[in-house]
Amino acid sequence: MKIEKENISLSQLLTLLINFLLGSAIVVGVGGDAKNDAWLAILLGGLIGIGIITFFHFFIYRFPDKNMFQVFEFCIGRKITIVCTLIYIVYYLYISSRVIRDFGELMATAILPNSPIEMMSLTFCLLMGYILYLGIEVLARTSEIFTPYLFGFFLLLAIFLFASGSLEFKQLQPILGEGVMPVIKTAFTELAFFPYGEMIAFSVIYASLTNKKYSLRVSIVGVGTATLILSVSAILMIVSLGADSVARSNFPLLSTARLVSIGNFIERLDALVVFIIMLGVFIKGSLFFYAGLKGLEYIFKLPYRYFAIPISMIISLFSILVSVDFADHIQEGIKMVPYYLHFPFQVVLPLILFLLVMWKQRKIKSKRKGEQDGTEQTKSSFIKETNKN
Amino acid sequence: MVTFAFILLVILLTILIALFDMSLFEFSFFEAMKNILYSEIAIGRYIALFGAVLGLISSVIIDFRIHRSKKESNADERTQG
Amino acid sequence: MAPSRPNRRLLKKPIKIEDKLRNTEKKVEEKKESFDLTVETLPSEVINAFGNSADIKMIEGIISERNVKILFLESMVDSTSLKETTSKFLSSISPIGEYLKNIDELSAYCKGIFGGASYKIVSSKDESIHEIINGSVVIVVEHIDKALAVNIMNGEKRSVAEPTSQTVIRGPKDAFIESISTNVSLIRRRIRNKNLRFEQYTIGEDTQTTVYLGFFKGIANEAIIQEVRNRLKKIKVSAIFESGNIEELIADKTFTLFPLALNTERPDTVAANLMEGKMVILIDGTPFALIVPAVFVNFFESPEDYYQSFFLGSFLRMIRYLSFMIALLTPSIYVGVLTYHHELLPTTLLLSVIAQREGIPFPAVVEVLVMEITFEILREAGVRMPRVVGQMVSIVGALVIGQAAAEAGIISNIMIIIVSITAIANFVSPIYSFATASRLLRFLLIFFAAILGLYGVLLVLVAMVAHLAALRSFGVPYLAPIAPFIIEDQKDVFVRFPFWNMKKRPKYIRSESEQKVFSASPPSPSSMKGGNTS
Amino acid sequence: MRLKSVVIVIAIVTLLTGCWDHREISEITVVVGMAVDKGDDDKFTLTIEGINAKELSDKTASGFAPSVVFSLKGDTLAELSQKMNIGISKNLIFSHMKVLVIGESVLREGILDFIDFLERNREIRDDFNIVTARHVKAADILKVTFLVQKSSSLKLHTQLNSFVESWGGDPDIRLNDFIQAYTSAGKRGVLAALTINGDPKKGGSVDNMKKGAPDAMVVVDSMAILKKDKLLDFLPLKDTRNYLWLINKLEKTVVTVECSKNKFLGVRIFNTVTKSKGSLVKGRAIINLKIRAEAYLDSTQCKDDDLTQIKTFKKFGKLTDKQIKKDLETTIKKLQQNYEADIFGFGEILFRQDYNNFKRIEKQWDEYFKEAIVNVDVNVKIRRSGIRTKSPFSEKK
Repeated sequence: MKIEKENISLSQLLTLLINFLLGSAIVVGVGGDAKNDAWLAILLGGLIGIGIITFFHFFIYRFPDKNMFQVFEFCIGRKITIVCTLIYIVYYLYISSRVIRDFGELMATAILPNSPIEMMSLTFCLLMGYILYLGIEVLARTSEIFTPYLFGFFLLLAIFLFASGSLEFKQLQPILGEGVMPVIKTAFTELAFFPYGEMIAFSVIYASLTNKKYSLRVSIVGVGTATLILSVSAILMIVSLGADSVARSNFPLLSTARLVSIGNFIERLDALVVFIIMLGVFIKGSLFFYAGLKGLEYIFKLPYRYFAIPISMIISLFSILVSVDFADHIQEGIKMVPYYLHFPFQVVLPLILFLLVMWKQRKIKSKRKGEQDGTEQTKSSFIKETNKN
Repeated sequence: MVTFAFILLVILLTILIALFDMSLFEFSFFEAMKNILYSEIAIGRYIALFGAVLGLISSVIIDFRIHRSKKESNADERTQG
Repeated sequence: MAPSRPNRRLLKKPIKIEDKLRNTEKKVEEKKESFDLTVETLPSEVINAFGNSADIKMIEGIISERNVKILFLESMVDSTSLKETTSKFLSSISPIGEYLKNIDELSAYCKGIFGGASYKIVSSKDESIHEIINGSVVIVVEHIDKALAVNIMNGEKRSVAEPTSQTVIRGPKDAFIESISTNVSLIRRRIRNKNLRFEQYTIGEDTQTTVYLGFFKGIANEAIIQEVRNRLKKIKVSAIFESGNIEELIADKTFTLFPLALNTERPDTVAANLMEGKMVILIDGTPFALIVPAVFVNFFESPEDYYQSFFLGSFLRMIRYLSFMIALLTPSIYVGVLTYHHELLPTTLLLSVIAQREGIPFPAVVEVLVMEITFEILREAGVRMPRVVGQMVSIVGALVIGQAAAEAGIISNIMIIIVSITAIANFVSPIYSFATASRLLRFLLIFFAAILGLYGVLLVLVAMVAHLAALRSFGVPYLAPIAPFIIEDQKDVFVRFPFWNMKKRPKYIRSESEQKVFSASPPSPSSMKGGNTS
Repeated sequence: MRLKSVVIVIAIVTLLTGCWDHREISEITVVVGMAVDKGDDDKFTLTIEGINAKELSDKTASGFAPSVVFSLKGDTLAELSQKMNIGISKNLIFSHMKVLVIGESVLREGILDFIDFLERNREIRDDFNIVTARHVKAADILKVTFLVQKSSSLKLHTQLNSFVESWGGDPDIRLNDFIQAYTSAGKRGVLAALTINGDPKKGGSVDNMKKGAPDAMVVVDSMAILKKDKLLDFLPLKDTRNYLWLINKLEKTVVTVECSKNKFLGVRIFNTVTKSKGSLVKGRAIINLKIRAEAYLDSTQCKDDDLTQIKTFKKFGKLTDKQIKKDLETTIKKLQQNYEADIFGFGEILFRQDYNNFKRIEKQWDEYFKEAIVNVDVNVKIRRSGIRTKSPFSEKK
């Protein structure tokens, strides 16, 4: 079956990256362990994120038209890759379910308390399924359209908070009261995995990128922008609520938005904020979903669109089953997911892949060298060779 | 194929969640499964079930369609050849 | 080099045409043997073919002792020119006698009589029927095996009038009419360039409607032109009457509420779009032309944007986007907020809304639906009603909606505000067909707002945007300059930049020549001074 | 085809299921005020004020009571708030609550655990005033009607906000401030205290709002200071203003300054900022407060001073500085010596600016506060003096 090539432009990649990183990170808030210095931790995390995305480009430059699974195949053959892919699909779908659950919890807590969360997740996943049935291009364009609104609303929120006088910048002090260690610890143990490590899902997106020349630059800008927004929102939360209150909030941004009150007219923005958050969650959930679909496409050699609707129902189902209650959900997110899922899938496997690629390419290179009597191989011809495979 | 993928993924994800529940709640495997299966109550249960059935049905339909289109394209090739 | 080229072309082309003619003539000669086209047989055969229809007429006469029969459809020919033609032909005093031996002589003779009128030699029954249908008189002369068809189709058409559905305050006031040739001339008069081409298609197996595909060679993208050609050729239907028929048959997707082709009755819009690199499809018998490919933002552009100051143009354009959103969202947000999200309203507003809705028997959804549907009925009645009683509708409507219902306590006053602002906002759309999208989607949104509150509204909105993003109009993404985002095209999307700044044609149309403004300097005092002295 | 099926599925899903959060606007009563008193046997008595919207709007009003005040006893506010329909017809929504009145008795005993309900609840948000009732029951505060804004809670909300803006008589405490004060080691909470002038019984009737001089009125009485969640004492209104000034929240006020014996200046402060610095030096907290303000001269009784002269402005400015400094220091002294309650958040200043030192003494901050050296530096700039120069009664011509 012929699998069609889809195109994603650089600007679309940028918006996807930003939405993806904001996604559920802004729902539950990140870097809370660093208390007052969460924003610093996020900035540091952003540096890690830039490192991750640069590491990705190692693969992207070598295998411009291949997604992660195909690179695996290049190294270890199709049979073992299918197993790896299957595990990855489970990972992606599980994370996607968690993202949807995050949002569902937010909705059920803040907006529609009496409606069953199943309803929210079902409608949400149907929409995701519909959009991915239309294709990743459509998702990218949708994200492109909504991103300006996202920015606009964040800006407005900041302005409104400022105007309603709920900001007390002194709450940021003491900066680094406990020293740098909590910041570094938060950045490396928490933020490196969530949200930055989750960019592993982009390993299937880059293959569809039209203009790979500037992709590194654009990616870095994307990660940087998202980091800035996250950091600014962390600052907003701290200076409006206070670090203590942020730590006690399930959804800090929501609590922050509740503070807005200007002249008895512009107030009660929390419902609106939820809907803005929804866009980010939507993109993030869909991207994990898409990564899973791409894996299925690889295994079954069928266009991924066929899987969109059934698998969306799986996500809907498991976003509900994933945890019994909110505490379970949070505990799982803190205790289990980073160690048993994020670490192996974001760090171990990609690193193994990296070593394999190095080894394999060296092997090819030496083979070549043997054939051509030690003539110098230029890098470009070498890449071409690998592409052919 | 789609149906197969659907069922396979449901099973794999259930196992994953069960494993997590086992270590979090210190359940045995069967307790964990029970926990998953009985966590939904009243209307939520029906909606969840509805979603799952919907997914299953749609995957069967899609499979059927793929099958049919394959058959047709095969037939076309034969007539052409 | 340069001057010699066009000459060569001019030379070449006629030759080719003549070749073609010769070829056809050869074919015709072959056919001739089977068909005997004589004064005796042809008229009766033709009349039979028309089933002795009431309007098929025949005039008999004699010139130079030969029988002449003139066949025509009374309904299709112009009576004055018919009289002129026949009288000239029949009462000719010139020495015909020996001359009229064959068709060449006949046509040479006719050249003298009819001067400029277009005539054609026909050599078979079917051909003559075709000519008669298209408003010709067919003249058969004894002893000549071919007939002569002179086109004197009647000029029964209304004169060019002001546009009725797309009016402007400043700008040309002419509009297309039902005659395709007049329409072409209206366009041609605006673009006096040999590169403006029209290709003719006859669509409709039974109606034989003439359809023109117009484009500006060298600006319009060849691939898209070819695509339009192919789609036009593919159409195999019995009847075509209006541009809407064609639109549905050539659109990329019909299961959508959004129009994928721009329809207009303004020649200036057509001309401007042709110069942007788009194509126009003209259909005989309708004053509406189709412009393809059309993208989402085109439906928010009015020709007047370009005739007025660009500040005003930009402002009006933003007003249009705003009113699209208002028309689409107001009722559903009203329902969502009133039934799900009371906390979004400021206290005083909430209290006043509660006070107003006190004692109203219906839930908000029902209220909205009833009012929206009432309004749609009123609107439909207003359009269909005879002009004379049209005033009644507005009076009755205003009374029913405005006063009686509110006073009777069936609906709240705030509801009237919602319905009227929605209605008014809906009328802002410069292209009428686009308003259907917001008109219909509104009901879907109300439905979801009633079920899931604002969350439902947002779900539908995201789905709508995704649907829009998936649409294409002749291969051009429907949301083109916005998503995929094209930064160069933003000069003419939400705002209109001044002309000297819009140097390039929109990229999304993939025009063959992008440059639009050649001298790029903004008008400044010094340049004006220079202009004055020179 | 696929799209169609999706549409159908969505339609089925949505049609088969109900609308859980659907609440028609004509089926709700907006709660604008809440009062918590001590229950007799139970923990609390919750009183709510629900609006009768029809009476608030002039067009539809027909002279009935603008709101309904209803009380219920129980142990958790969560249950009580949903149980109100024992007597009230429509569903209650709490999202538009404007005032929370805490009864004096509750405040004295410190059973403020119901605050958790308010913070946790999604409907209730952080834009209502928290006040306490002095001498009267909290429920009575909600019962007193008023001429202009008929609902007591709406009136109180506006009244308190105006009071903050005009003079600075309300500490303007919101839920978040209250909780922050409770959780912070270096800060004590305060609340505005209201009381009723007149007869609470008469104030509850519709007749009360028909009178130009009502039988009963709710007035801002004083400021309650808390230690953790217990009421310590009430401070007079003047201290409220000083409190606001010290924590840099004062918007506007008028200061009366003695310019010569029994002659006073009215100085309107319209733009003021307080900068605070703190550190721990040799086991003593040193707080430096720098107050800068702009002012109008609103009135002068010292008729001989010529307001066209620079030196007069300078002199008045100096006098004002001194007066304010004296006032503020008195308030600080009072709290240091009588109450040992750091309502000004000096501890928080130390926490932010001298984190490591403060961390050690966090637990004993109250004692350190008592000993703290607070330097207040006031600098008021009188900018202009109204639309006249000299006083009409000036003797110098």
